[in-house]
Amino acid sequence: MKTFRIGGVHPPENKIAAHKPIEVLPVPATVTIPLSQHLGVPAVPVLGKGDQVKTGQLIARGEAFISANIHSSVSGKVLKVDDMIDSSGYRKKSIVIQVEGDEWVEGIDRDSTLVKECQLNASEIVKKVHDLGIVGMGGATFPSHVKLMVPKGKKAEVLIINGVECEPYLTADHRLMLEKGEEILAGIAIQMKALHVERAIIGIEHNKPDAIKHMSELCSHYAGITVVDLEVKYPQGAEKQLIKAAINREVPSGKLPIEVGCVVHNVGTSFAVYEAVQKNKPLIERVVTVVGRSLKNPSNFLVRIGTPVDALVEAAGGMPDDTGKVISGGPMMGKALNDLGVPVTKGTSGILVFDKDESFRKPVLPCIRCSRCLNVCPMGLEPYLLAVLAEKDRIEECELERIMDCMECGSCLYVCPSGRPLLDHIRVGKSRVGKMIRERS
Amino acid sequence: MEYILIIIGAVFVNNIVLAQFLGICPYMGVSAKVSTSVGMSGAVMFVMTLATIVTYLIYTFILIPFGIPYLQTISYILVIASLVQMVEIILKKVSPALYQALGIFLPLITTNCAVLGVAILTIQKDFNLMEGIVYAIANAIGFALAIVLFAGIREHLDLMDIPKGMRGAPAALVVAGIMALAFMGFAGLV
Amino acid sequence: MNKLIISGSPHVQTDESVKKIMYGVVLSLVPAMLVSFYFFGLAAILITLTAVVSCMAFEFVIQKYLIKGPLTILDGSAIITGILLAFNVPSSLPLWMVVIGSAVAIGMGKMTFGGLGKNPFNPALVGRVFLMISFPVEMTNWPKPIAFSTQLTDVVTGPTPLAVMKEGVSQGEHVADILPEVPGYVNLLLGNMGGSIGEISALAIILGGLYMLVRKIITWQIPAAYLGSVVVFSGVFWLIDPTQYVDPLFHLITGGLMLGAIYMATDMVTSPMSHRGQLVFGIGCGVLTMVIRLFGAYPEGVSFAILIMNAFVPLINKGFKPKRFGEEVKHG
Amino acid sequence: MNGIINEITLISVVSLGAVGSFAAIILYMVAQKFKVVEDPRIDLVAEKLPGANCGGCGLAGCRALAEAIVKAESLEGMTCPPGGSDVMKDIASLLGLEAGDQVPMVAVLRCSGSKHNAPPKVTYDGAMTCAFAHSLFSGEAGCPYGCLGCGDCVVACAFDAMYMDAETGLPVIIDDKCVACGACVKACPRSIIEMRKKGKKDRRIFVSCINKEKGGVAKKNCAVACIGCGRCVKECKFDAITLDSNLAYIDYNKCTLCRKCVPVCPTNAIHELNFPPRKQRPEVTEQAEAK
Amino acid sequence: MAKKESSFVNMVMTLMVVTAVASFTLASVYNITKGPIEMAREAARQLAITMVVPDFDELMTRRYMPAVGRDSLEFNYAYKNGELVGVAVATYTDMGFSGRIRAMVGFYPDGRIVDVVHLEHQETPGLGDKIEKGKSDWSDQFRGLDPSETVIKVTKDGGQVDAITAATITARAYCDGIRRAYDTFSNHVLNDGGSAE
Amino acid sequence: MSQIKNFTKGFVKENPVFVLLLGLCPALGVTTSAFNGFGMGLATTFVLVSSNIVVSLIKSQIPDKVRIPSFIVIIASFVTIVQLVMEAFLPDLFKALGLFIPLIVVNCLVLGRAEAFASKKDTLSSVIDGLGMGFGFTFALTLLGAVRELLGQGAIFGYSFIQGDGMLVFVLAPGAFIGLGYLIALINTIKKTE
Ligand SMILES: Cc1cc2nc3c(=O)[nH]c(=O)nc-3n(C[C@H](O)[C@H](O)[C@H](O)COP(=O)(O)O)c2cc1C
Ligand SMILES: Cc1cc2nc3c(=O)[nH]c(=O)nc-3n(C[C@H](O)[C@H](O)[C@H](O)COP(=O)(O)O)c2cc1C
Ligand SMILES: Cc1cc2nc3c(=O)[nH]c(=O)nc-3n(C[C@H](O)[C@H](O)[C@H](O)COP(=O)(O)O)c2cc1C
Ligand SMILES: Cc1cc2nc3c(=O)[nH]c(=O)nc-3n(C[C@H](O)[C@H](O)[C@H](O)CO)c2cc1C
Ligand code: SF4
Ligand code: SF4
Ligand code: SF4
Ligand code: SF4
Ligand code: FES
Repeated sequence: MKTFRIGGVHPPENKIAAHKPIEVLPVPATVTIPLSQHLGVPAVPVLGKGDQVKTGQLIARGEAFISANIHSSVSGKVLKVDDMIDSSGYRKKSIVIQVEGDEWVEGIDRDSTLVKECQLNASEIVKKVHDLGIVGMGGATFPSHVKLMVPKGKKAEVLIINGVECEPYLTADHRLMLEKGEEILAGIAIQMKALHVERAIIGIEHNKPDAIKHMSELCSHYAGITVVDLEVKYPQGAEKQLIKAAINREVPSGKLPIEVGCVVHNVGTSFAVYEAVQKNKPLIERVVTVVGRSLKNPSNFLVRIGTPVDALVEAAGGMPDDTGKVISGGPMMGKALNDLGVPVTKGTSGILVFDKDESFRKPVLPCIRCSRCLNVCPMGLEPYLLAVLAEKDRIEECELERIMDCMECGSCLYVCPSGRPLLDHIRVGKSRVGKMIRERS
Repeated sequence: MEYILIIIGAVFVNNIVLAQFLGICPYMGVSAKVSTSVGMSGAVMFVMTLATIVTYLIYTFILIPFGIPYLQTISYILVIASLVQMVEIILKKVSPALYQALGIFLPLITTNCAVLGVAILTIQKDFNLMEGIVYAIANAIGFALAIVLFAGIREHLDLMDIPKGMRGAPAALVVAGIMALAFMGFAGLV
Repeated sequence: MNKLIISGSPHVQTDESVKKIMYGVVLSLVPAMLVSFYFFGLAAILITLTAVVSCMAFEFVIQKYLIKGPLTILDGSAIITGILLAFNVPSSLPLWMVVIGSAVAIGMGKMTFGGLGKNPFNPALVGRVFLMISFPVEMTNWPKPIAFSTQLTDVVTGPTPLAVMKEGVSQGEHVADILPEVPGYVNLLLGNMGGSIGEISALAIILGGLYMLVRKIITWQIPAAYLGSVVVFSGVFWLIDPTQYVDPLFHLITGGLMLGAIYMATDMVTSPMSHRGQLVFGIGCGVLTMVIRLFGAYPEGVSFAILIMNAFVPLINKGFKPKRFGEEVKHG
Repeated sequence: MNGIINEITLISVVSLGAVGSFAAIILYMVAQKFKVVEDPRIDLVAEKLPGANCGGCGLAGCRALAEAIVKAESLEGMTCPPGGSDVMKDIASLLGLEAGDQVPMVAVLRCSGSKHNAPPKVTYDGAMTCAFAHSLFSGEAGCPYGCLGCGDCVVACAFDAMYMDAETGLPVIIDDKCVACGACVKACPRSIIEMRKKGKKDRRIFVSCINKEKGGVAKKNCAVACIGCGRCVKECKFDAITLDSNLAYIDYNKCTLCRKCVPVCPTNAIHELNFPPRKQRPEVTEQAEAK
Repeated sequence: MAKKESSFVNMVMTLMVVTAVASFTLASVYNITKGPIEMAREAARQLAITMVVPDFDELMTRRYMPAVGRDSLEFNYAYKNGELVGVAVATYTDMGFSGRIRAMVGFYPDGRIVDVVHLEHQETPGLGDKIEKGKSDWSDQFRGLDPSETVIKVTKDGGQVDAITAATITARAYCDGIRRAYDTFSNHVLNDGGSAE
Repeated sequence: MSQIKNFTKGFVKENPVFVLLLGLCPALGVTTSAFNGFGMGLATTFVLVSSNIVVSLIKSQIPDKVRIPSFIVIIASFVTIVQLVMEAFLPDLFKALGLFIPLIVVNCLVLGRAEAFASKKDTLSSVIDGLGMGFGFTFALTLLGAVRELLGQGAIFGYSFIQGDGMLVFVLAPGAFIGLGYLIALINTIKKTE
């Protein structure tokens, strides 16, 4: 079994919904579709209040290079194009659509038959991925077409597919691999074609033996695609760590995977690419794990983008009384929500419902310099130091200590026996250093 | 062997700062950062060695032959002061880079008891010129050791929120005290 | 619905805590404590109790009335300081000196800098060395171990094996002639020798150390580097002249070396952060200990060595950073 | 006198005089030969300083401090322990640093979103730093403009001129201690604190809100939010108030402190400080929190 | 109040004048204090001698090299009514804990020790400084000892002198100094037939 | 500034040792007993006052470039006078203070005051300033000496309170640092509450 070398933690896995097949969640009454669901420039709406839309219709165009198209996930009438509260409580421009029926745009193949062969050439594939608004499903929602275009002078050698799902609780990718393995592999083949690579590696952690077995079996039909069994360790799913674990290459500080000849995509992305290229289907729905220890019916749902979170919680058995925290995403990287009316977006991999007693952080005590944070940091940083430097606003020193290498995995905060809010401070430091660097150039 | 004993004695056992209390002002004043304390140490080494040589010569070739050793203090300080100033002016012109690294500390050293103290001690201990030079360098190393360690600890304390009343000089002095305690362990090495 | 709770990620934390770590150390100290009670009897119990209680009391008073900050005396660190201070003094030490030592350890060594986690020097050692310098007579008066002793006064005293060795060698005797004067190696290992309360039984300390290693309270780097460098250093001299220098094993199991290497040098607050730094720190402690033992005025150098290396910790932390991810660019 | 003045005297005078003049000659020649052109003011400033080179200023000697002062053209953060404040004053007048008549300013808090006015809807449980809270969410009360109450500004104030009021959850500025250094303004991630003219007799009038959301939205989160209704703008005879993105702003250079606008605000968002109590209570609104 | 400018002549003149005036003053003070300083030094020496030899009315000083040691020892022969009553030997040792220890050892003409006082030492206050008469009565144990019978060594080294607690090194050194005095004394005084001449 | 304030500021508010942190070497080096501290303080005061007088008298005659050397010569002369006089009439104290007597010359306090004060102000003010600073220095050294003597030997000004020794550490180097550290902390707190 392989794994990355430096750092890492083992939070309790709690994969409660691992055996729950993906269920289709009914279409809600209204959806709110934010125009900024991806990394990069927000998309620009192409219609206005009162317009009639169909499921799969383009409603906002990603005009910049790093941006993504957005399609309507339902059919109905545009109620408004306005600032709506997003997961942070700030208002962001969104399109609100009142659902009327479920009428799809023509050309989308909703048939579930597997289409393996792909006739398109590389640039046509990229165009398709671009047009249909595919973004990374692994969490960062980076527009996928960008990653499929290898920059001049660089060469991709290996496509690494991220089936690690190292976050506790989350099982969306796991279920997807079990249920849509064929489609994922077809998607991988398409991505390989786009990237002109001969080799693809699917990284799966050892706690999903059924997925490893299933995917390995399917792989035998594809040349160049292999599965690698990875030791369970958070954050193995992080791009750089996965590359290190799978093919033992280290992406240098501040550089992209392509520097070492790699491109990393999530299994969900591969599935989305498959659907886009072979079925013409834009990214309008995704698998979301809804779990919680007190939740009656933890589930994996196939959800239309824009569905409000409370609808998901309702479907999973309703909000338990002693709920303290609702998290969008995993427990290590996810975002605590302060309003359950916010919509599911392209990046929402899970909704976690925490009881009150597991919601509060530990009381904050002084750092005892136990060096645990530094030993678990997968980037080899010194979180305790970064945190004080950031707290004291000593930004130059933060930069010298390579604060920008921090990928916010949260391992340091997880492991600290004193419950220090390390990552909170580091984030502040990062944003200040980032600002300083931008101002410098 | 003689020289090694002088060095060990001056650096560890009778550390100029921690045991002999010389040069406390720069020890407290220029120890906020490790980098500046290193610069200061370099300058001290330079001046201390130079001053010891010159004062030794003055003592043996002027004060003793003329029977006026009681003018030791006044002639030493005069010579040291001019010497430092001269070195500073020359350095500024000849090597601005070196001046940036060391020169800015030079004026601080004129009025530093460590330099005058070592010059006087060299005579008191009946050292010859070579021993005097070794003694001066060893003391400068001792000074460097003490001040660089101390600067490290101060940088560390800077990141801690130590109690208000102890902030600054008090904590620094207590640290120096504990360092002096620890250095007592070297007792008897020579 | 009740109010939702908002915080940044991550939303889960280990159940490891400062308290658990500290009480783990206390637990691991129990074997050594039992051995010391066995050999030094009631006196050892009294001193340990006095030290622990006064350490906690001083911490409480200072936190409550001088710093006026939150009270943390129950986090267990003051208990460790108390136990380790007691472990580092002879069982004949007057109790009022133990109280002074505790006051110095907690007041000067720890609270001066703001309390747990902020002190640059090991508090117990600050207290110990302070006592050593202040009351050299009482601090070098070593009662002979007697099983189940309840005697508090007029105990028979004698030098520690290390002192016997040093005195003998300095008088020009040969090591082989001195060795019969000290207890045999098995006794040394078990703790049947003169010395500070808690340092005598290397075996019990190793046991506690193993427990801490398993519980991941300490890492192996510091003890290994410390003991290793002592073995190498003393071994070299032993090989050069076995008549003047005793063998490494003797150095390993006498004096406070085990206690120092496993409990005092490993205090996370006052030791370097990175593994590489910890190795450097351990080696420094080992070399200094041996320099003092072989060439200094004191027969024992563990406390001084660790304190001196404590002063180096900030520089070590600056110079020996953990290995960064993507530091050296690998090709292929 | 014979015992007191003898050949020793002569030898002493001659040899020390020789050493002294030798030193002087060396100094002179060296000074001539290696003259370095510098800002002449450095010499002037250095002359004012004690010349003890004690390092008390944190710099390497008096000349270094002089250079630093001249280079920075300011005395901020520079002290000289042996010389004391007198010396610094001397230098200030020498360099004409304190010359210009500055309008006395003071920091004001432009938010009244206390726990009472803007009740918290969620509980924040992270590091107590506004910078992070701001990046994480819109605030416990939901107002994306309002004070987060973690006190970054209080920490930034080096003059103990601020404290957090536990009851309201808002910082309080102590006018007398505030020296208008602006550290708090920089520290606040939401730019809530503004540096305003101290005003006649320390009197100030300002809109204590910076929420630019639409009136209804703002009002939902906070009872005393400016809702951009514009009544104060109409009331002001001196064109001191402008309305921009649903928010009124009072220009302190135009404001005559007539306080006519205060009672017309339906949400009590306009604050008056250090005025004598009003003769008759404004009947328009419910009572403002008298604090 | 115009400052003088820093011209060459001004600088040299000023410094010359200042140093000249200073050295003139100092020379005067030196000449005034020279007498008292020597008197004070002499008085200290006298005091030490009177403490370690019986009452005397005449002193004679000689220097002898010891068998071991870098420097010579000062022998003060004390006479009462022309008869030798004792010899005060200013001795030293370099075995001290920190630096040289100097002491004055008084002998009866037959070689017994009258008493010992320290002259100068840098031993640690509170530890080694117990050799001082004022700090402890430790050095009284030498009174009346005859070094030809009693081994002047600390008990640890097989001698008959009790060491100072926790300061064996100093005690050992002090014994070394006394033995140096005695050995030289016995070479030059006892073996010469008991007379100085 | 009134002359009285000028004089008293040296005791606490601008105490050269506790507040300005000047002249720390003698403050640490000679304060093994209250008497030694007192003696050193007086010696320093003498040099301080005398050189302040001379400097303030001749300040206008000194060209800039040789200002510091001239001042140093003046100070060194007074130091040597102290040295000679003390050796003649107080030989025991002279021995106890040892190296630190000649080192008065480089005591930052002395030169600093000569430069900062005496070279700018009239003679009377300079004298008062010198006296104030000198007494403040003496006060600090005596206090520190008393504390160290009390804790280290159980005595004050040589009068013993206890049998045997005190805490030796206070007689030795570490005690000097520690004692001064906590004294400064104490003074800081007192100053703040005033
Ligand atoms: C500013 C920026 C530029 C990027 N440019 C590229 C690119 O040119 N090619 C590519 O394959 N990936 C690119 N990426 C994608 C990253 O390699 C990575 O896949 C993405 O940030 C999501 O990864 P994560 O979830 O590990 O953070 C870029 C990312 C960022 C933030
Ligand atoms: C700490 C951390 C943990 C991550 N864990 C996972 C994971 O478990 N599964 C996953 O697919 N992506 C994970 N990612 C995101 C990947 O780094 C990377 O963005 C993604 O695999 C790229 O694929 P995509 O662009 O198709 O999403 C993680 C990122 C970080 C920073
Ligand atoms: C700072 C310090 C000062 C010491 N001063 C002396 C001293 O002046 N004289 C002395 O004999 N021993 C002194 N010692 C103690 C010696 O190091 C040594 O331990 C002692 O002399 C052994 O003697 P003992 O066998 O009587 O205990 C000092 C130790 C230290 C740490
Ligand atoms: C492994 C370990 C070793 C410790 N060793 C010491 C010690 O030697 N001395 C001490 O005072 N406290 C020790 N402590 C307790 C605590 O860390 C110490 O009091 C801090 O230095 C106080 O800030 C130890 C704690 C741990 C976990
Ligand atoms: S959050 Fe950043 S600093 Fe903390 S462990 Fe992860 S990468 Fe390291
Ligand atoms: S894990 Fe926590 S207590 Fe340990 S060093 Fe890091 S911040 Fe400090
Ligand atoms: S930080 Fe500056 S401007 Fe703000 S309150 Fe304090 S003194 Fe006033
Ligand atoms: S005013 Fe700004 S900095 Fe101050 S507490 Fe409020 S949000 Fe934080
Ligand atoms: S008194 Fe300032 S360096 Fe010694």
